Parts: sequence; structure tokens; C-alpha cells
Amino acid sequence: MADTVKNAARTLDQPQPWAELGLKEDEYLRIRDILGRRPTAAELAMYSVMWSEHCSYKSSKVHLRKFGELTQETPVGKMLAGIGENAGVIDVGQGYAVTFKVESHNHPSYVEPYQGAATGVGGIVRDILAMGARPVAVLDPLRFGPLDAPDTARVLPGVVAGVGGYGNCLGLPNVGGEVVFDPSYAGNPLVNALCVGVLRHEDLHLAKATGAGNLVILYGAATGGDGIGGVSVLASETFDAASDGSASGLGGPAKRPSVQVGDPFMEKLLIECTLEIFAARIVSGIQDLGGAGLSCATSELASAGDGGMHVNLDQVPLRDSTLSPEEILMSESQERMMAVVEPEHVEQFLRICAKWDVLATVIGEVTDGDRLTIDWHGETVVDVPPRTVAHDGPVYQRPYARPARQDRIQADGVDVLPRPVGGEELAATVLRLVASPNLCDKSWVTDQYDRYVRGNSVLAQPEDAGMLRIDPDTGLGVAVSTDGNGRFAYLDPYAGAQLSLAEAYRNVAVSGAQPVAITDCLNFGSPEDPDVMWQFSETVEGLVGGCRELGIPVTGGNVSFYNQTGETAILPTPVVGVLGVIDDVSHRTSVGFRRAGEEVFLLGDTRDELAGSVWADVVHAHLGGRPPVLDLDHERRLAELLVRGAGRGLFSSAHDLADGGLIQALVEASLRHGVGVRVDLGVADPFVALFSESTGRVVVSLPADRVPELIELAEAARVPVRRLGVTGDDVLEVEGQFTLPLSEIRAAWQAPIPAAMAAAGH
Amino acid sequence: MAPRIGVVTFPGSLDDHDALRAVGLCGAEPVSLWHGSDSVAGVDAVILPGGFSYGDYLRCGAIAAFAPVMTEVIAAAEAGMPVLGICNGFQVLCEAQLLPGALIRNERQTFVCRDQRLRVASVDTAWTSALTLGQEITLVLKNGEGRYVADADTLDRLEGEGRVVFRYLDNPNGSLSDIAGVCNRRGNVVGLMPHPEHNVEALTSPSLDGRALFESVLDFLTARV
Amino acid sequence: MARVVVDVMPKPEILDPQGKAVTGALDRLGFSGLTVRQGKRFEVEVDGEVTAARLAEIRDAAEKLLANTVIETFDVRLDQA
Amino acid sequence: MARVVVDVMPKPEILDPQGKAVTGALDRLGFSGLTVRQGKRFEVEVDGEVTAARLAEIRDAAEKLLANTVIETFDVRLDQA
Ligand SMILES: Nc1ncnc2c1ncn2[C@@H]1O[C@H](COP(=O)(O)OP(=O)(O)O)[C@@H](O)[C@H]1O
Ligand SMILES: [Mg+2]
Repeated sequence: MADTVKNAARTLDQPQPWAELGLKEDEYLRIRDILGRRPTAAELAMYSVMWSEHCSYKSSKVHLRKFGELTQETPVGKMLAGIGENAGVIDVGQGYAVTFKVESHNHPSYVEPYQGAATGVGGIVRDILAMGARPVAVLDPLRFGPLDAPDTARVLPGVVAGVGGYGNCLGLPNVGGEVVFDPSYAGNPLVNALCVGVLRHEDLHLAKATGAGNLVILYGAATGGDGIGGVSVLASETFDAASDGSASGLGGPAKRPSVQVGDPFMEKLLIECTLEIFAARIVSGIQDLGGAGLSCATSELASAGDGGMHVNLDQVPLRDSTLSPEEILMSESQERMMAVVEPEHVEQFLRICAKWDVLATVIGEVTDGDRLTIDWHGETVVDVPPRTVAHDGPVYQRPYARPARQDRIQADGVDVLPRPVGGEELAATVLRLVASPNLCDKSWVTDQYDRYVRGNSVLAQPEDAGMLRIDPDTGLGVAVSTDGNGRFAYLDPYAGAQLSLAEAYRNVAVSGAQPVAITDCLNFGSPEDPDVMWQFSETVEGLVGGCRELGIPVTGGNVSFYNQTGETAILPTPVVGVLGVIDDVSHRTSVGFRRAGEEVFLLGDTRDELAGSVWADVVHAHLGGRPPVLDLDHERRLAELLVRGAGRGLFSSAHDLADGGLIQALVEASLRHGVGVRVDLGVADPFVALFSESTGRVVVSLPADRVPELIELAEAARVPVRRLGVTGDDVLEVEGQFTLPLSEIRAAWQAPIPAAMAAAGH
Repeated sequence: MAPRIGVVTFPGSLDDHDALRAVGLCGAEPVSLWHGSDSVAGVDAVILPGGFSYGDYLRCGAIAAFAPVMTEVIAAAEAGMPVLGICNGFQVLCEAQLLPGALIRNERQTFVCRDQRLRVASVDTAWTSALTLGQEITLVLKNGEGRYVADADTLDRLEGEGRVVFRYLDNPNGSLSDIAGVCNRRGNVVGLMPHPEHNVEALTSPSLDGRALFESVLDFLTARV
Repeated sequence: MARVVVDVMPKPEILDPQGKAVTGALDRLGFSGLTVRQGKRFEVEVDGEVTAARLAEIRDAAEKLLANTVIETFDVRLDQA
Repeated sequence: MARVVVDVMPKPEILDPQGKAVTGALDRLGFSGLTVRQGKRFEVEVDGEVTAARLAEIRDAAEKLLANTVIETFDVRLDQA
């Protein structure tokens, strides 16, 4: 017998398992207060899952609000939907809009790497689809423990196969991402996924249930017992204890989230079916089902609308007939969507679903009142004000404070670390760094992703940004890059966030696109740790300040807390995705030197900035000091120069400098097409010139006769410019220091990941 | 009037879109065909595109081989109409037994996406006449199950009859005899794992070598008229 | 409800990349002297009784769809369990 | 040489997209009333005799490598054939 509303009103004092569901006592009391009685089991399930950290953002909300103070305009147009929607949407001109968002699926990917990563891609794609857009590309910023750690050999291949298995099967080109290794991610891999979608302005859809009498249709996969309780558990404080407990066979009841299995084929049908439904203009509101499943979709749709909603849970198609109503409400079965449809369009809606072999069922309707009511076997099991479930969850002002250790970390600089001296030592350092996990070739990963499907990938990995053609006639396109540097963020979270922002911004500009907006995924340890909360708060401040100075909005994002093993949190890891717009994709710039005999220039200044660098990490296993100094005004002017230059077809190549500094950029630009380079560092300290990670720098190559144009543009933009040398031959030569054959560099650069994976049998 | 070339969309087809574009760019009229239809709408040639029809569940191409439209495609192929199977389409043609052999999991167990060098091994087909024998070309390759296998007799027969159409230059998946594509006895039905439809535009492709396949069939169709 | 099991295995003369990979992985894990071939197992729940005719029908389905007889062999049997 | 068979199946409560697709295809081909779940079958050739200890070892291998026990169940047995 289900626990009905009537029953609840009669048995006010019946004890309830609110603590097991992750609620705090005061939260439970608030639910009783809202309802004026105890919640039914189904209501308790809904509140607990919707008020979890993952769904309610209860620890981050007060900070994230600051994003709302930023401009809601981009440099090229309006934001058509912003934070709070499934994903932000921006006007990119010519009647087109673009939506993009990054999300995390960290914990599930640790438990079951393949399915965790696969369903992570599936989830973000549905968010994009729900805005009315056709998903057109994905990017996957990934972070793992050390490359040679045994668990990395389990997690990495599974995650990569999962990202590829799902994304490839959907026909979405993968056009970028990151692969980063650090010991802090050993028990907490970060699997973030970004999806980009394109729509016409008039196709924008919002998640709201309006118009009494309109019908609520659930369509897509049948509902099973997948991930029941997943949402509250996966992002709650119990995760660590639970997974440790079950792994070692100790401890109480295993609270490990039951794993969700993805069906990308179903999702592909869901995409095509949904787009056809949009084109027929027969939906008045739509929502994807992600975390918290039906609990989330019904309460969010209803609270965004102008009335209430009534649902008959008996109508929900089940894969497992033994599920209880609260389990149905919490199930996170994948590949489902919910639409609100006017009665006269229902038949056509169902016909389109049938064409695509997609199961669709009317499960309820929009009502006049302001309640969300749900029936089961003829009795009411849920009767709540939907807003209280979806939006009026708890909000915490978590204590935060700058950790005492921060001064120590910053004081522990790199000046005392021995540096290589002379050509031979420098050359040896180059070979060592290119063969380090964070700088080496990532094609073992990226070759498992389809980057060609749909025929619009103008740039993809290993370029600095992915670029997609949107309109084949005008050449309008967008570029996207994601970046994050947890090491810099550890040294100074405020600066670290801005450095990640600046890097992604620069990567987009390097491709020739004008950066216009960001999305972000904030991966942190426990919000209950004041040190972590301070890192978080500084990060948000950093992003807000950075975006304000660059004049671009935050369109949305995601927060992932509790990424920690025991007491040890991961490096604070804000991943920033920047979107750019380019009027004509044929003007794109790519990273590789194209032909011999071209002039090579460095834009931006180099300082002695090696704290947090790859060199300090690889050679000295050192992390301390202060990160590079950032000048956002310079970044803006640099971007302007790059976009302008690209528009005139000035550059043969352009590549931003980031991890590994100048030498790494030269290595990558040379290896791309096998065209070497000879550079003269002048009077600069060669070690600093080659390995410093000063920000705001780009290497460009161009034909000799166009150098005056570059100088003129650089002067106008007040960007320092310095000639480095000339392209050619199959060597990388630093005059007066060393000459390395590209073949030798390439061999060292390509080896690490294949070797590590082969050793583990992959 | 330009020849009409149909591209079948199965549930889970992905490169249908690209194949239609390639057909148009190369001068034919693209026609979209639906898997559930029982006609091929009077087209002059058919392409079975890449993708993951039915999720590639069971075996790649196995379920799609039984789609209603395939009855017509098989009949037309047997009557001499040019049919090209690309990647998943090649797998469908093998499962439908229009082409011999089968495609199994890559030797290196992972999906592989790369720019693949190939050698043209036969120009006596409806889809390769615009290429030259022995020519080296580069096409996009992307699949998880692209390893061509057949029993020894079948391989001998294919070699003897000159029915190997493309060979890999650096075999990416362990295909027997480096086979990347084969044809039927008549040469009107060709299947290959690489994706010529991704190599038709400079903006998005590492080469334009894919065009020759579409130009070949245009020659074939216009010559016949 | 009755259950029929269909086992599908790669023909002995056909390469079995998955089996080979598993064999290698087992060896690296220290499980030596094991050679693996990997195939598929289908558990078919049958509505109603499994008569000889019904079993023949399932054999037909296996030949047509579940196995690709160019590269695989199959076996159909009533599940004893 | 002795042979041990390891059957690996998706757990009943876990979604089986493959089985779902096969079930649909069989139905379209006119084989109705059949519901399929798809798993894997490993045929393990064992060097030497299959003692109880050897079987336990293979069970261990199955648990570690052949099955993903987060989403799959497995069964190990000596092949009677
Ligand atoms: N997980 C991934 N998925 C797709 N592309 C990736 C991934 N990791 C790295 N890449 C791509 O590889 C290239 C090099 O990566 P990275 O060295 O991190 O670049 P950068 O330092 O310029 O951001 C970029 O094009 C990046 O988008
Ligand atoms: Mg970069």
C-alpha cells in the first residue's frame, strides 16, 4: 500500500527516514511546515532529492548569484536565456542562436567509468536539446590520477570509451576538451562534458507548463530502477563512506548509487524525434529528465508555469513493474523527456514519436490550481506547492575562511629550484617535458572520438579551439574551448579562475573567433570544509571580476562538490568553456606552421613566472609560489588583434602559450604538419624565455611580406610583439642553445599514453 | 537532368546528412530515402551511409539489413543499379549478403578516427572509375568494427576476380589482406569502411579524394543514359 | 515463462579479437594457461509453451538474425534451470 | 583439453539496450512473443586438469575481468560437452 496524503494526515507522528535520504533535521521540519503535515513517502523522496546539494545548489547559490550581476548582453548580441534555464542561449546573428553548457559526471564515472561518462554525455545533450536546439558538438574536459597509477588504467580507458561510445553513436563531433593528470584526482576523476547546440531564434523553448488543460507527455525510454537515490547520494557527504564501505565489504548498507546504463541509440532517436516535434510547432513547454528524474521535471515545469499540474503515475511506462511510486519519482532512467502539449496537438505528437519508434504516454495535465498532485492506484500520494520542491530548497551560508596554509604555499616559491643551464641541459629538459603526461600527445584519447560527423567541424583537436560551421551559405560559425588549471587555482583560487578564463578566451580568439560568453563547471572538495568553501568563493569572485572586465556574460554552468578522498580535496578545478563567434569560418586560423620560410612572432610579454608551471611539477614535483600575473585588458586587446588579423587572412598559424610555455607551443606548432622552426631568443634568459608560463601570449607565423601589417595591428592594439625566427626544416633550433630533430621530439611526445595503456593491456 | 542518388536513413544513421551534401556538391540530385519505405523512389543509385544503425546492437548492420527498404535496394542492386555502402552501410551490405565477408571488432579494441591512407585496387566499378589504379588517396576512417574478415576461399575469389577495391596502406584494424573495400562481381555494388563523403570540402577535410567516388558514379550514370 | 538460450560463438577459423584481448589480459593478471574465445549469449523468454515447433522457430530466428553464419556458429536449447 | 564456460549477463534490474533492440527486430521479422536479454559467453580452454581449485581461480578471473559486477552477473561451469 502506498503512503497516501490521506494516510499522512492521519499518521502525523509516524517516524520517517529523512536522515537516510540525506536530509538534515531542520530541512525535514521545514517540509512538514510547508505541508502542514508530515510528507508522504513519495513527497519525502521528491523533497530529499530536489533539496540535495546536486539539485538545489544549496551551498553554492549565494555565491553563484553574483553571476547574475554581470551583463546579460554579449559583444555580438543578446542573451536569449540565461542562468536558471537548462542552458544559456545567445544570439549569434543572422537569426541564429547558440546554446552551450558544461556539466560534471564525476562520481558516477569513478564507480563505473564507461557508463558514468556515457550517461554524462547523454545528460548534457538532453539539456541542450530541451532548449529547442539541435546538438552539434561535444567537448570533454577530463582529469585523472597519475598516468601510471593502476586505477588510472581502469578509469581512463573506460571514461574515454564511454565518452566516445555515446557521443559517436549520437553523431556529435567531439571537437575539444582536456586530458589532465594529477595525484589529487586519483580517487576523484573529473569527467566534465560540454555540448553545443544551434537553433533559430523562433525555435527557443523554455521549460514551463502553462495553459490549464494542456497535456503532460512523458516520452523516450521506459522507467526502470536506475540510479534510484543516485542524485542525493552521489553528491552527498555519504558518498565516500559508502563507496569505501562497499569496496572493502565493510560498513552498513551500501549506498553506492545504483549505476545507470545509457542507450545512445535511444537518445539519437529522441533527438531526431524531438527536433521534428519542434519543427511542427506543437510543444508549449519541454524539459529533459536528468538528475532527480520525474521529481525534477514535474516540479520544475509546474513551478515555471502559470498553474498547477496533475500526474497519474500509473501511466508511466515501467521496465520493472515492482517499482513503488517513490521509486518511480526518483528513478534516473536515461533518455527520457517531458513535454507539455495542447490537446489538439497530442495526436500529431504521438504520431511523430511513433515514426521514430519512441514510446510516448500522456501522464497528466496542467491544472488551474497552484498544486502539483500525483496519483497512484487511484489515490493521491503527492500534493505540494511545486515551487517549494523545485526552488525553495535550503540555502546555506557555509562558513569560509582563507586557510592558514595559503601564506605558506605562496611563500614557497620556485626561486630556490635549480634550473637547467646551457644548451644541453635545456634540450634534455625539453625532451623530458614533452614526454610528461600533461604535455604529451593526447591522440590515444582523441582518436577514439569522431570529429568529422555532420561535416561542419572546421577545427577540432588538437587545435586550440573547436570550430563549427553553422550556416553553409554565409560561413557563420562558432568556436569553443575549455580550460582549467587546478595548480594555479590551488596557489591562488581567484587568480586561478581568471587564468583559466583567460586561457579559454585566448584559445577562442586564436582561432579567429570573437569570444562572447562563458559556461563553467566548478569542481571542488567538500563545501563543509571552510578552506574549500573559501576556494569556491574566491573562484566565483574571480570569474565574475574576469567576465566583467572582458565584457562577457556567464550563461550557465554546473557545480560539483565533495570531490575528495577522506579529508583531502582535489585541486580546486574551475573548468571554463568560452564560446566565440566568427562571421566566416573560412577565415579561421589553426595552430600548425604551414610552410617553410615564414616569419614567426611572439605576441605578449614574458616574465620569470614558473610557480605552478609544468616544469616545476615534472622536474621538481613542486607546487608553491604565486601564479602568473594576469592583465585582462591586455587579453582583450590581444584577442582583438587576433580576430582582426584572422579576418584579413594575415596569419598562417596562431597558437596560444599555456602549459609548458613557449617551447611547448613551438613543439606543437612544428609537429602539427612537420614544419620546424629556428628561433633566436636574443638577450633573454633562455630558460625563462622557453619555460615560463606567463599568460597573454601567442605565437603566430605569417608570410614575410605581411609582417608590416602585423606590426601595425600590434601597435594599434598596444600588444608587445617580438620576432622569434623563421619556419623550416625538420628541426627545432634555439640559436646558440640546441637543435633537436622533430622526429626525436615527436617520438618522445607520442609515447607516454600509448605506453601506459599498453602496459595495462589496452 | 542530373542523376538522382538516394541516401537511406536508418534509425541511428549519422552520416546520411553528409552523404546527401556530398552527392549535391558533386553534381547529382540528392534524394533522402526512409528505411521504412518499400520503394527507392525511382533513384538511379543508392548510398547506405555511415552511422550506428540500431545502435550497432547485436552486430553492426545486422538489424538494418532487414529494413523494409532493403528489399528494394537488394533487388535494384541485383539488377545492376550502383549501390555504395559506407562504413555502417558496408556492414549492412555484408549482412544482407550483397557483398561477401564480414566486419568485426578492430584488432586494437577501440574506436579509431583518423585520416587513412589507401591504395586504389580496382577502377572497374561504378564508384571508382574516376580514380587510377594504384593511386594513393586519403579518406577519413572512423569505426570500432572495421576489421574485414572472410574465409580463405572467399579471399582467394576476391583477389582472383579483382574485387578488392581499396587497401589500407598502414592497416589500422587488422583487416585481412589490408582490405578496406570490396565490390560484387558486376562492380555495381561497392562497400568500404572509410568515408568518402567526409572528403569533399577543403574547409572540413584533410583531402578532397572522396569526390572521385561520386564523380565516378555520375560518369557511370550519364554514360548509360 | 519458459526460457530458451541461444549461444553464438565465432567460428574456430575466424579471428576473435575480443577473445584474444581477454586471453592476454588474463595472463597479465596472473591467470595463466587459459585461452578464451568470446561469443554471445541470448536468453529468450518465450510467451507460452516451448513446443518443438516453437523451438524450431527460434532456431530459424537465430540463423536469420542472432548469428551471422558467415563468421559464427550457434546453438539453441531449452534452459534447464 | 578441458573447457570451462563463463556466462555473463546484464543484471535483471539494469537496462539492456542490446536485448531491447534485438527484441524489437525479432518482432519486426515476425518472430513475436520473444523477449531477449543479451549477454556474453566465454569459452575458456584450460591447460591441464580442471580441479576444484582451478575452477575457483577461473571464478576469480570472471569476477575480476570477464564480468563487470557493478552491472553484470556471471556463472562459471565446467562444459559437459
Ligand atoms: N578529452 C579531450 N577531448 C577532446 N579533445 C581534447 C581532449 N583533451 C585534449 N583535447 C584537445 O587536444 C588539444 C590539446 O589539448 P591541450 O594541450 O589541453 O590544449 P591547450 O593547452 O591549448 O588547451 C586541444 O585541441 C584540445 O581541445
Ligand atoms: Mg590552448
